[in-house]
Formats: sequence, C-alpha cells, structure tokens
Amino acid sequence: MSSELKVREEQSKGVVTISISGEVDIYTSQGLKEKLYQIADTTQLDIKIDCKELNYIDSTGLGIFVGALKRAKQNDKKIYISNLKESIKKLFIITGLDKVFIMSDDI
Amino acid sequence: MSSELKVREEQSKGVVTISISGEVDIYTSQGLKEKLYQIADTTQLDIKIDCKELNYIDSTGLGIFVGALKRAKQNDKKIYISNLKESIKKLFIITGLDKVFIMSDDI
Amino acid sequence: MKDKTDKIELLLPLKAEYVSLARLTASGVANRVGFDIETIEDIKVAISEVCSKLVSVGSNSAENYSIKFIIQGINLRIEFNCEDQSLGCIFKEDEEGLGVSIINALMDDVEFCSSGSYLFSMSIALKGDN
Amino acid sequence: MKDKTDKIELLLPLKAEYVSLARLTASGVANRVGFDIETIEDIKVAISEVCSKLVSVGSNSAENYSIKFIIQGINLRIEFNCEDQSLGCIFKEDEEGLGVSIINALMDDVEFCSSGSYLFSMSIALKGDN
Ligand SMILES: Nc1ncnc2c1ncn2[C@@H]1O[C@H](COP(=O)(O)OP(=O)(O)O)[C@@H](O)[C@H]1O
Ligand SMILES: Nc1ncnc2c1ncn2[C@@H]1O[C@H](COP(=O)(O)OP(=O)(O)O)[C@@H](O)[C@H]1O
Repeated sequence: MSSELKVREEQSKGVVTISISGEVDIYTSQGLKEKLYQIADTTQLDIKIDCKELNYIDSTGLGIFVGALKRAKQNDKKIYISNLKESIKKLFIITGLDKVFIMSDDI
Repeated sequence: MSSELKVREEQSKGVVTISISGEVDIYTSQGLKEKLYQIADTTQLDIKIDCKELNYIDSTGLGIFVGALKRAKQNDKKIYISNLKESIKKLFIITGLDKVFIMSDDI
Repeated sequence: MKDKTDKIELLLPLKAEYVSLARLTASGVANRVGFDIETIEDIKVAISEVCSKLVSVGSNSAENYSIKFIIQGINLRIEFNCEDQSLGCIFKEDEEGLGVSIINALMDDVEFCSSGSYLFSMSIALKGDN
Repeated sequence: MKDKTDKIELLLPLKAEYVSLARLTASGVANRVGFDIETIEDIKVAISEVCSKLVSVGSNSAENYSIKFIIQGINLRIEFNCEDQSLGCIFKEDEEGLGVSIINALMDDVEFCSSGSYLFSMSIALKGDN
C-alpha cells in the first residue's frame, strides 16, 4: 500500500551490495537514482543489486538500473542483479535486460 | 484486498464456536447471516463467536450479530464475542454493543 | 505536508460487491495523507458505512455514485454524490442506527444532509500524534 | 461471472505521488474481476507505465487525469483520459522504450493513439487457467 522505498549499502567480499526494499516507481525512484549513480560513478568494486525485498518496479526503475550500468561500465565495473521476484524477473525478460545485466542469485 | 469471508462452526466444551475470518461487509455478510441465524435459532448450547481472524466489520455485520443475539435469547442461550482486534473492539464500544454481548477472550 | 488541495475521485457502480474497492482506495488516500494505521481503519469503516447505505437505498435512474477525496494539508474531506439527486438525505437526520453512530464517532465532522453539490460529506484531520 | 458491464473510474492529480494509488485501485478491480495474483501484478505494472508517462508529460491546462476500468464478463478494459486533449498520443507510435515494450507484452490489446473519447486504452481478459 505504502510506496516507500529503502536503499541500503554494504561492502563485503569484494562487492558493494545495494539492497532495495519496497516499491520503485516514478515517485520513489529519485532517491534510488542518486544513490545508485553516485556509487556506480565512484566504486572500485563490482556492484550487486539485491532485490530480495523489492516488491515492485516499473520502467522508471529499470531505466535507472540501465543508467547505473552505463556509469559502472565506464568505470570498468560490473552490475549483478540478484533475488528478483518472479513478476519482476518477467520484466527483465520482456525488455531484454536479463541479457544486459548479470542475473545472479548466488554471489 | 479480497473481501472474502469464511465462517467455520465447531462444537466443544459445551459451546458452539463460530470462527469468522476475513471481511464482513454488505457484500459478504449474507452467508454469515444465514449461518449464524440458523445456529442461533436451533442451538442447545451457548454460542461463542471467535473473531481472531476477523479483519473488518461494519454496521452490516454488527446488525447481524444483534439479530443473532435476539434469536439466541428467545432460545435462552447466550452469545460470547471473543478475540476482537482493537479497531473492531472500538466499534463495539462506540455502538454500546460491548454491553449487549458478553465480551470474552478467555472461554 | 503541502497545503495545496489535491482531489481524487472514485466512481463506483451502486453495487455491494464494489464497496470493498471504496475501502481499498480510501486506505491508499489516507495513507498518502499520512494517517496512522488505526485512523486508516476508522476512515475505511466510515466510508464503508456511507457506501453500504447508498447501495442499499439504491436508485432507479443512476448506476453509479462518486466518492471525492479532498486533501488539503492535514485535512481529508470526503464527499459522496450520485447523479440521482432525488436521493436527498441518505441517512435520516434523527436516525439512531449503528451506521450513524459509527460515522459520528469516527469522523471529526459530518454533514448528513447537504445543500451543496454533494449528498453527504465528512472530514477528518491528522491529529498531533500522527 | 456475469456479462453486464461495470464501470469504475478513478480521477487522479497529474502528480507522481498518486501513481501508487492507481496501482492499488487497479489491484482491487482486477481482483474483483477474478485475475490471479500474477496477472494482477502485470496489470498494476501496465497501468503504472501509462500513469508515469502522463505524469512526466504533464499538462499546462489540466490538473487531473482519469483511469476508467470497464469490466465486461471476463474482459477488463482500461481507458486513460485527460481534459487536456492537446496531449494527443502519449506514447510515440514507433517508440521502443521500456514502457512500451512492457505494456505490449503484458496486455492483450493496446490502442496507443486513440481517436475515441480517450487518450490511450488497453485490455486484458481472464485466461483459461484463471
Ligand atoms: N446499542 C444497542 N444495543 C442494542 N441493540 C442495538 C443497539 N444499537 C442498535 N441495536 C439494534 O441493532 C439492530 C441493527 O441496528 P441498525 O443498524 O440501527 O438497524 P437497521 O439495520 O435497521 O438500520 C437493530 O435491531 C437495533 O435495534
Ligand atoms: N534491451 C535493452 N538493452 C539495453 N539498453 C536498453 C534496453 N532497453 C532500453 N535500454 C536503455 O534503457 C534506457 C531507458 O530506456 P527507456 O525507458 O526506453 O528510455 P527513456 O527513459 O528515455 O524513455 C535507455 O538508455 C535505453 O537505451
């Protein structure tokens, strides 16, 4: 019901993990964008986006993931996307983004 | 989200327990009314209405409880109401029905 | 919380099976205004009481009714209307029914018989502890 | 499931903070029609894509837009409209954006540039396994 969104950042085992919980939509996405772009621009590590607690995302959020990936690539880093719910994985497949990101449930 | 309603009946320790789960509103109440009135008209035991899994009720449902009580009284039986959620207990207090039924969490 | 007025309106068929949809939408609106969970439950009940009454009274000419949510700062005002203006007062003024008691107790302000552009209205504001 | 047509309409401010309310109401409507949880999620996403686009495009003259849900038997049709008719096609016809791909994949039928009484419409029906 609430469209709250929480973004947590954590470093361990040579990756920076961004855990997203809640709903990413046009209203909540601004905070995610700032945080993710800032990390993608500056990180010395690969990025893992943990979506275990992500309940909803649409093109606004997917566009931000793509934007972060472009930034990470310029920085020679990879982005792993993990623990997507089925309904969200479906959106990655529809848009072809499952081939663009490294889909991974086990790192 | 769903406005489903389930009504279960069970006899033990000299009471007939009606467990209501879900939402009672103008749409879902018909089934509850039939079941409850039929029991109140015919039971040889007191009635306990267990509201542990009752998530929502409004005046439509409260009116049915009152109707059942009238029937039970003609039949010389009592009605106990138990395990109300706070938001629902509030409605009993507002309407004075907490004085009309036996409010009981422990039988 | 900004003080501009936002309006949300829901049009529903005059049928019992859509009253739960009024509650669902109301919970989203009330959540957006910032009410706590307990007050959101209260608002859902009050709205449901009015919808149930409208649906029970029914109309020969209209198929729908509307619920307008008017958010102004910390105040939420809810207006009910129906194309069938012959409905008039949907609750009798001296009615002592359960529905009326509940609405009066849960809402800050209730206008049972409106002379305005709606049939019925009620409002509630965020309290200090919200 | 009866075959009479039921109409539900939601009017929302053209603001990002109310898009979640469109999803919430949509989930209630879709649940009432009888869609399974997975399809309800799909419908929420498709609706959200259109709302996000409308909110991003915005309008100089209109403050609100409407989402009309038309339930006919097993079919749910969703029409979007805005008083500001100058909005025209809200998605470009040859647009290959993420939003368009998602809507096309999730809905049975999409009318991107309507000549009717609405800006955009899409529909989806209950499938055999629902
Ligand atoms: N505080 C109360 N104590 C006992 N009975 C009550 C109380 N409030 C309402 N009732 C009874 O509950 C039933 C349903 O109430 P109400 O909703 O007011 O009636 P109606 O459904 O006819 O509009 C009525 O029989 C009424 O007399
Ligand atoms: N399948 C894809 N593979 C790689 N990049 C994609 C894919 N689909 C979209 N993009 C990129 O994602 C970004 C956001 O997409 P889109 O929503 O279409 O753009 P916009 O937000 O400008 O409308 C764009 O940079 C686009 O090039």
